[in-house]
Amino acid sequence: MMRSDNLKEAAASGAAASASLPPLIRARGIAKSFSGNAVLQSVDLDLHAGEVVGLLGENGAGKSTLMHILSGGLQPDAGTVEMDGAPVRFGSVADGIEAGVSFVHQELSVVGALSVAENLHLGRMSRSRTGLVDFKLMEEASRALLERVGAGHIEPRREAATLRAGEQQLVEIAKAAARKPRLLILDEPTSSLTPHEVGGFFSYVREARASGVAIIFITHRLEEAMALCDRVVVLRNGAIVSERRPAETSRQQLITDMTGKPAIYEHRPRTASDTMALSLKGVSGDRLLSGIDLDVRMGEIFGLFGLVGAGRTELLDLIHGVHRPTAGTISLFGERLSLSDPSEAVRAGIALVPEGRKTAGILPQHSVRDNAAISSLRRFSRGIFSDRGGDPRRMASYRQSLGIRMATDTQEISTLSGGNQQKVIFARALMAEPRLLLLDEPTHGVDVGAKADLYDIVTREAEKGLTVVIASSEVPEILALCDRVAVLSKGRLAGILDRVAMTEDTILTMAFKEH
Amino acid sequence: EAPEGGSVAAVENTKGPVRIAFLSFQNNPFWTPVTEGAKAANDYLTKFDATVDFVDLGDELSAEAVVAGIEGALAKKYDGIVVVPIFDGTARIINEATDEGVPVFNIVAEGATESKRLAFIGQDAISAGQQIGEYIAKKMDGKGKLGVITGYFGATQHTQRMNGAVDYLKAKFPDIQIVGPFENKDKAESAYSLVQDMMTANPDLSMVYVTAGGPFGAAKAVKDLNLTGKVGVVGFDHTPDNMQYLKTGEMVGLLDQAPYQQALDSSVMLYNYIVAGQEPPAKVIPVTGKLLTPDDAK
Amino acid sequence: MQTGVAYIRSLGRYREASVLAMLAAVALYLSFASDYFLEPRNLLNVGRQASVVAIVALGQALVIIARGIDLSVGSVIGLSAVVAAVLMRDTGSETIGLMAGLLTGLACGLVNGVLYTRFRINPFIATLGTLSIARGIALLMTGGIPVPFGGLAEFVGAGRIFDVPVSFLLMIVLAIVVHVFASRTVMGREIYAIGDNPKASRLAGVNLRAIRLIVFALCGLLAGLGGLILAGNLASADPNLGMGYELDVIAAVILGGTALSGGRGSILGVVIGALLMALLNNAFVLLGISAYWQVVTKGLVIIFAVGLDGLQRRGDDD
Amino acid sequence: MQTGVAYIRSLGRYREASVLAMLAAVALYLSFASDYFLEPRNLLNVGRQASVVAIVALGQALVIIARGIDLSVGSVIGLSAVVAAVLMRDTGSETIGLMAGLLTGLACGLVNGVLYTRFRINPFIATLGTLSIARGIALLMTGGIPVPFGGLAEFVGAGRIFDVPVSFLLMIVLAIVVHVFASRTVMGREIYAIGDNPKASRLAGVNLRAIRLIVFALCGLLAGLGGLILAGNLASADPNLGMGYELDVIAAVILGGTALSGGRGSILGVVIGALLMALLNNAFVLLGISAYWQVVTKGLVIIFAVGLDGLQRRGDDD
Ligand SMILES: Nc1ncnc2c1ncn2[C@@H]1O[C@H](COP(=O)(O)OP(=O)(O)OP(=O)(O)O)[C@@H](O)[C@H]1O
Ligand SMILES: Nc1ncnc2c1ncn2[C@@H]1O[C@H](COP(=O)(O)OP(=O)(O)OP(=O)(O)O)[C@@H](O)[C@H]1O
Ligand SMILES: [Mg+2]
Ligand SMILES: [Mg+2]
Repeated sequence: MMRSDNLKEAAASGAAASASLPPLIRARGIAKSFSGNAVLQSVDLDLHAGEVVGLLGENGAGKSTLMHILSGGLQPDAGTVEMDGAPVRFGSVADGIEAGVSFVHQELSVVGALSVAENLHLGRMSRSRTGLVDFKLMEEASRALLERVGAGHIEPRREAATLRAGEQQLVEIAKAAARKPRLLILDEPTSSLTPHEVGGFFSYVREARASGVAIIFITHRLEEAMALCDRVVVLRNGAIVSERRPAETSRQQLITDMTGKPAIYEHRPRTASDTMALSLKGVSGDRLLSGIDLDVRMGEIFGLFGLVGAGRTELLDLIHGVHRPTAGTISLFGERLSLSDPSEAVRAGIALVPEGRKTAGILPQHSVRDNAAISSLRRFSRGIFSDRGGDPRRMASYRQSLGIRMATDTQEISTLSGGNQQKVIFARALMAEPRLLLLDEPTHGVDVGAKADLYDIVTREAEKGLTVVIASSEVPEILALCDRVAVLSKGRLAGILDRVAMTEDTILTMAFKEH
Repeated sequence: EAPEGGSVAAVENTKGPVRIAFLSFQNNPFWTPVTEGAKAANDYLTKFDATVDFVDLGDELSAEAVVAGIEGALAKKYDGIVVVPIFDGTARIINEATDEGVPVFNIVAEGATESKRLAFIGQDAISAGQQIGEYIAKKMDGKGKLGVITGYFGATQHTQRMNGAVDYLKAKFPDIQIVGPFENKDKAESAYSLVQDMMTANPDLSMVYVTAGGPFGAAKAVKDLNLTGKVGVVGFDHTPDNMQYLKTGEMVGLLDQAPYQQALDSSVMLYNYIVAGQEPPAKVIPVTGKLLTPDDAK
Repeated sequence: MQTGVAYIRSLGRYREASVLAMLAAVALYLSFASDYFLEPRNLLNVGRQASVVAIVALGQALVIIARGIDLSVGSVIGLSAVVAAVLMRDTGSETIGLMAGLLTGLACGLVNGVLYTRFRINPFIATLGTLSIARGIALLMTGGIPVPFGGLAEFVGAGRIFDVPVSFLLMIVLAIVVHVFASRTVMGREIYAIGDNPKASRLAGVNLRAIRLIVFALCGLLAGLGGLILAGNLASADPNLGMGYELDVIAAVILGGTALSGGRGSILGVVIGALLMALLNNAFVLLGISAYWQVVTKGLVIIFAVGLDGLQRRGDDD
Repeated sequence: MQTGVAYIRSLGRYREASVLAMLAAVALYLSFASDYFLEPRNLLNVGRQASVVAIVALGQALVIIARGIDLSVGSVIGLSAVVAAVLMRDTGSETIGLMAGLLTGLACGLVNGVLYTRFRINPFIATLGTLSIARGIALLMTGGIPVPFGGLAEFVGAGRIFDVPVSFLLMIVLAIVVHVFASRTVMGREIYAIGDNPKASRLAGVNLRAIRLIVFALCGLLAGLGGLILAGNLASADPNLGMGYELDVIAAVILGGTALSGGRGSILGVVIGALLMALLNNAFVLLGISAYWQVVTKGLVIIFAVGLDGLQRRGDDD
């Protein structure tokens, strides 16, 4: 009784409580390196029950690595972890779970073959008296769990593979919540959530905090960190460089902490050329899209905005030749395109940074260098032979311009941090030197600093004449980059806004028009 | 009178139409004369209002295939069955058929377990092995090294043919040293490699005995090693590829099982039993194989 | 009418539907082409002929769903039968023999499982190794000579209850048990989970090693049982029994709609796959198709059975 | 010294290292245990004996790296040989015969590829189907009777140049060509990519269908060549030639460190895998290992060869 009162107090005023009670987690001197490459230098971190700590840092700063260590997935090279004042050592994830540490991973890891309810109970399914799985009980429990994280609309019986990324994300959060954790680690949980879903998720986090759970929240969206966290910790180069309270700091300050310099991207007005680069007339797809008319001029950065499932990905797929349009025509620089495969698109000068890094982006067993080269093998080949010798040089230049953080370009891409993987996929598309660059949620998981860099690069390329079509769910991204934006709603074109008409309000209103 | 190539004549049919199922495999030239014998029996017995339906059990020899085949024939209500049972483990279904009043005639090879079949006509694998063993001893002058290649370890017929020869030689000719056995899984290419390696390790090898499939591969190896006349191969069956090496001299002995006659005679005897209750002359009708030597090939 | 069509369409979502359709088509054709096909006796024969492949395939299906593969089942069939027969002969006790046979299967499965989970040997290679070793041991134990085998095993392998083959009944019972196991028990669901996403399952606290081990053990056990049935049917335990069975068994599993890449598959489908193959062999005997055409036909039917499904799913993956 | 150890350790990173170590160990043992082993003639024999498996395995490796599998290679060996021999006999032209044999292999590969890419049939099932169909056609063409086969094919299969078997030389050349193809050409790199993540590769501009088709076609072509060599060696084209080869070939590929799940694998490893298996058979004869122990030993060596690697990689995956 006494104890739980204390917890509530701690929740109310984290700092005051920290003096009187040992923190839930006290990490000291945590160091970790991979094959001689130091990722964490000497990290000290305290976490108290009932507080939400934001963990910020550039891609590859070591956030996920630190969390793996706290949860038992990785062993530190040096340093100690204490829980409730007593030293602990988690040999495995199972040990961590046992001790009350739940971890929602950055990379989605639902089991597609199982139902939502089964996913939520994986590893601890309930049995009925017959000894068989009690599906009914599980489904009921699942409904409550999903409701709690604001995902009550997901039917527990659905096969998890059929869920959208955002829904899968929510299922994983619900799964972590179901374990009644004492420490809940959320590694970029909001990256594929809609604003509405983010709202539901926030209220869950607040509720959990009130019940005395310690929460670590990793994100690249600074607004979210400022809104949700009691304390924001910034990790840079494997060490903690600052600890601030959101009320006492600013966005710019955090960015400076993370990157060492303020990251600024200013929209640079351009005069678009008169040449028509891409034009769609009455294009329909076999899923949702119908009758899309668009004209994009050379050198233009053209946005595609819409709510989840509005058909942005489908539209980019049609342009890229992943599927054939069921009606309408697509032309590139005046030439009518009739693509039956993305390979033809790449040959015609179209490159795509796809949505879903893990499923559609990376070649997990390949090196960074090979991953970057795959789209441009034919460009740089001599006869049938591939120019392997030139790969390191090309890689080096993109590594530099995109600021890709890694030990060497021969390491497997799956050992890179999520944001850096995304940059490699970006490098792949640019290396193909396309005329038309299609970007589908391209800055998913990319840190603010790098985002600004990527925007700079896209803008620079556009100034040189590259035409860019970018599908994004982030209005700020659209506002920062695009010369014009087309808003899709339920597979139809709701309207096109130019720079002058573009505001958060107009875009969102248009997107909701038919809803 | 008896049909050409056969030794038994059919009796008059007083019973009405008779249907006989002839169950056999088909995967290498050995089966060709068996098939032809069955066809000849059908042609011959048509005059007596009887048919012999050839039923292929496929190209993979196994007891399960035989059992499934007999089950199928029983379902199709044949009056009698000629079958190549080969394996131990076919006795039960043969007994079942006999108990249902469908007589079964075994040919070519049968398992060791006694069954209620009407009769068996074929070569006893152990004595065939011994017959070859005697020939080998003669060719080797009772001394030297003999390489042994068997089809499948554990295949009864192959093992019996092997042991028939090897046990005889061990008992009678202790100066003959046995190299092996090695398994070639009925493959000629494997026999080829085995002979190559045997010659490496035993340059003084003078004879190779192949108990089952692929003896011509061994012969080809002898030829390619330029050992024709120094090393001889003995094996089974007068198939065209074997015969060719008998002519050129790498193959020095081939034992035949008279498969055509087995197929024909068994069908007629079964017919006689069905229409007239005429029992075959014996429960086991041995076929003494004809041992062909290079002289016969010329 | 509308709903009927919709219902049939909805069936198409199940991968086993296309094989079931093929099974029905072959059966329909046979019922016209042969007067004997529809006789209960013949249908029951088909059931019996499918039973061993189906029983072993049940275990194999679990292994494949868990993203493994077991090539050793054929040899395990032979070894279990031989061990049972030899012990029965030497001890005179049927119980000891049969138990030993089943335990042998289990032991082989455990060895496979340990090689995979402890020594981290790719299951393809590990079971290829045990394929050879188990067969070698069976040969060594018997000197290559089949051992007579009778009693209860013969009843199970060849006996009938009210004209229904015991092995067919056993197959039905086991199929139901394994189906319930796979779809309704915690471990069953975890098998699907580890096949679909081993890493995520491990992170969720599923004991990967234990489940893999158990799955291989079960597969070995069922192969052992298959060996006893097969040898019982033949009343003889041949060390070469079951040789080459692995391909038939795996084919039945995959025909039944189980993905070789793990995580998906139905136990019902496995039985359908095994029945289709047995039906084909039955058709060959009933229709008297020549051996060479049998081989061709078999290939065509396998391709068609799955091709229907593939065409429907056009543009689905990748 | 330090660097030496480090170098050996760094070798351990390659999956084929463990099989190479096993190969070296067996060879070392043999060179003490048998006076004949190190004779050039014997070593060359081993090379020849490995050559057909290795050549066919080169194609199979490409297929497996691209995340496919080709079970039909054994039958394609038989069919190609038969087509070549029959046409050679009937037209009297060696060129026509040999070309036809190679084209048959290519055609079989293309059929497999089309079944996979166009009809979306799982390659395991598709090639299981063509396994049966190709064998059936070979049997139908010949009535089951081997056809004599000589001339150039016999030279390639059984001939020697300066004592070195032609088929061994051919294997070396082809291994180098395929190695260069796989590691240095655009298409080779794309094969690895599609095996690693087909969807990502497709979006990145790799023509999935075309590459899969070509990979199966190449595998068919190499199997066809293997058939000509094998039949040439025996101077006879048997419709049953190559039966069961698929397992040997796939084993060689996987022993050589190629992952069955695609995306990874070395051509060099394939040759090592094939050599290890040929060496084992050679060892049995040279050492005169008793019959049934041969079978057991083979299994043990296979497991050890890969087990070394697995132990070292402990805790690596999942
Ligand atoms: N298994 C591994 N082998 C080698 N390097 C690794 C491994 N895992 C992580 N790294 C490296 O450690 C560094 C930190 O990675 P981590 O995933 O912790 O970054 P992060 O802060 O989570 O970044 P992001 O915001 O992009 O997710 C990266 O440079 C990454 O390449
Ligand atoms: N594989 C698929 N099969 C059938 N329908 C699909 C498939 N993938 C997507 N859809 C549907 O197509 C529609 C358009 O989806 P699309 O992915 O293009 O939307 P989006 O605007 O990119 O949204 P988001 O990427 O945020 O989910 C949606 O209704 C979606 O449910
Ligand atoms: Mg991270
Ligand atoms: Mg999208």
